[in-house]
Amino acid sequence: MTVSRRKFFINLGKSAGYLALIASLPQIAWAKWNKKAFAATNLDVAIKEKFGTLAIVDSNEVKLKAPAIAENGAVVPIKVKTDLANVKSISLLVKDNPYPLVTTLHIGPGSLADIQIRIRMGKTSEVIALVEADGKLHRAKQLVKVTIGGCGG
Amino acid sequence: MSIKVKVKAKEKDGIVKAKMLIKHPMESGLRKNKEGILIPVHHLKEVKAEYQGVVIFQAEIGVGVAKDPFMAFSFKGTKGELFSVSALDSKGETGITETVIK
Amino acid sequence: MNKIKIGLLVIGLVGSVVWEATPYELIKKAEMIRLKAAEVGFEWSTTSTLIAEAKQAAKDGNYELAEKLAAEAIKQAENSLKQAEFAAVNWQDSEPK
Amino acid sequence: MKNTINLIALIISLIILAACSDNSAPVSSAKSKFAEKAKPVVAKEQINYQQKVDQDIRRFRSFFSNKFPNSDLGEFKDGVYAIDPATREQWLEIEEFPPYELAIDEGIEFFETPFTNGKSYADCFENKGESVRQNYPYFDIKSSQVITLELAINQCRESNGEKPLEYGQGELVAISSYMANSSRGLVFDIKVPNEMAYKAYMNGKQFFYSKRGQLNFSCADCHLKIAGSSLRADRLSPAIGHPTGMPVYRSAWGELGSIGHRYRECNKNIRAKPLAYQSEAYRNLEYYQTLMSNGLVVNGPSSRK
Repeated sequence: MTVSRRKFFINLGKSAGYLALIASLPQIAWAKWNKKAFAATNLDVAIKEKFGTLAIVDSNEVKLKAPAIAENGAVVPIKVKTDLANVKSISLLVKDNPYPLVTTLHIGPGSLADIQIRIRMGKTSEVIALVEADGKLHRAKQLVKVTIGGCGG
Repeated sequence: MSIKVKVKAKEKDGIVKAKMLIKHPMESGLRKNKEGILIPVHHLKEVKAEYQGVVIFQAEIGVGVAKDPFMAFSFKGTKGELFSVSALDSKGETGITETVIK
Repeated sequence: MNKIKIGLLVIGLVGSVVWEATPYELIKKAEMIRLKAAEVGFEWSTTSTLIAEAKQAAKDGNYELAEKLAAEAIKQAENSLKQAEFAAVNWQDSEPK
Repeated sequence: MKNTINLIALIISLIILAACSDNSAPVSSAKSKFAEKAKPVVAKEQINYQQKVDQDIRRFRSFFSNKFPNSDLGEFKDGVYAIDPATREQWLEIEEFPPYELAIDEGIEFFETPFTNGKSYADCFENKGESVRQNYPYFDIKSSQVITLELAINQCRESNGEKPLEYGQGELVAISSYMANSSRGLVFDIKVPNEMAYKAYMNGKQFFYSKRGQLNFSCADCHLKIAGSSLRADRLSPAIGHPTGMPVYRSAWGELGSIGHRYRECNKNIRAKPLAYQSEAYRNLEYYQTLMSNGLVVNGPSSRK
């Protein structure tokens, strides 16, 4: 890739971004970031704060892909995918993190329940994916080992 | 200073795979600096993607997301059309990028 | 009586001088060897910390600890120098043949 | 002390000079001639230093090919991920949209911002600084020293009346990351043009094989001898291909760093006092290591754990 091509795209991105900023600023409505759920230090409390009394069911249809051993707890790549219908959101929780709720990804119209995100893990823990669909939380779990080191790479 | 958002969006068989990389320190508030003083919490709170005037993806983000957050999702879309991603952090700073679907 | 007093004073003075001089001399020696190792690029990261700790202990009047730390620093600095000398002669031993 | 060590090193270099040649007959004849009439013979017989180094490169490569028979030689540019399928998958996922892309963008902006005198980085480099990473570090005959890319960037600044940037991390590394990225896929072909260059090479080689620090480890101990095995929670990366992915975004750092930054960290790990950025020893080590990676392609910047 040449400089000029790259520069072109950057400039395009900049000007387009600027226009979009002007066009869309007034209508940006940020969802209410759920402070209580994110501040919870216990897994069950976090889920309760976020989803109230929604029933949780373990589901084989939720495909959670996480490394068995994380190379570095600072960056753990996670994938969640499901063919369940009417998915409203996908949440990720790390049971033994200081704050278990990592993220809730709202799946809007036209989007597929197929996401990727890089998360942080303080130590070895269960990673839990909760897919909200049809008034239920469909759950998948996986243990991810986190080791600490500094001599590799 | 606005938050830097970088987006790649590629269409295949009517499905657009959107990948987002956002420059952010994602300070958890639990980390200490060299002097042993806690670095104040400063993290991304929300990321929102819009296509044809509709919010098609919205992420609520806590301190458990890695530094320089990366996210990807897929949606039904068309090559050549515009797609925007905006970000908001805990200090109220924002950033937005508009990308052409390839 | 006076003679005894003076004698005790002298002993006390000499004693305190000896006590004071020892850690500082050791620290000086450690510093010297450390610099030699640094010159050939083989200084250990732990030596200067030990020296700084020895200095602090001496400053606090904890001469015993200061001496111990300085002696450890000397040992380390000497070992790092030996390591440099060894490497200069034997470095290619681990090259694949 | 220093002189003694230098002298010893020189003697060893001479011994190796003699021992490195595969062709035993000319060596012994050269030796006997050397004994009879030292100076004129050495002057007449133009020593081909590049050939000597090329022999080292072949030996170095075959060591790793034998140690890791399942990895293609060309894959060693991927560091530890060339030999570790389990972590390679995670790495490839991160490389899909790596965090250092943000730094490359910054690097382009820094690179293209003109100096106060109106000139810019492009004016200092061949081909305007594009696709040149594979030529660094090189041995500069005029100043008789190894010039790394980072050093060249700062020399460029200083010759244009600008203050040098800090080595290790930050703006300078963003610039060199951009420059590396523009050279991706191009093959490293570092040269050893003369005797002084060979001395620098030997000095770097000696550093690589010398045990240091309180833990008494050499670069070779971890990244050659026991490369691939686990030390605590890490698999040790093979030394071949170390420089190709530089600068490196380490998850542990959360940002990009130069090879010098990594050297300093490695030295700290073995409890050796790290040397100064761009010290002669580190530059020579980079020269040696890059020569050992000749034939591999540039794939920097890269991400590592």
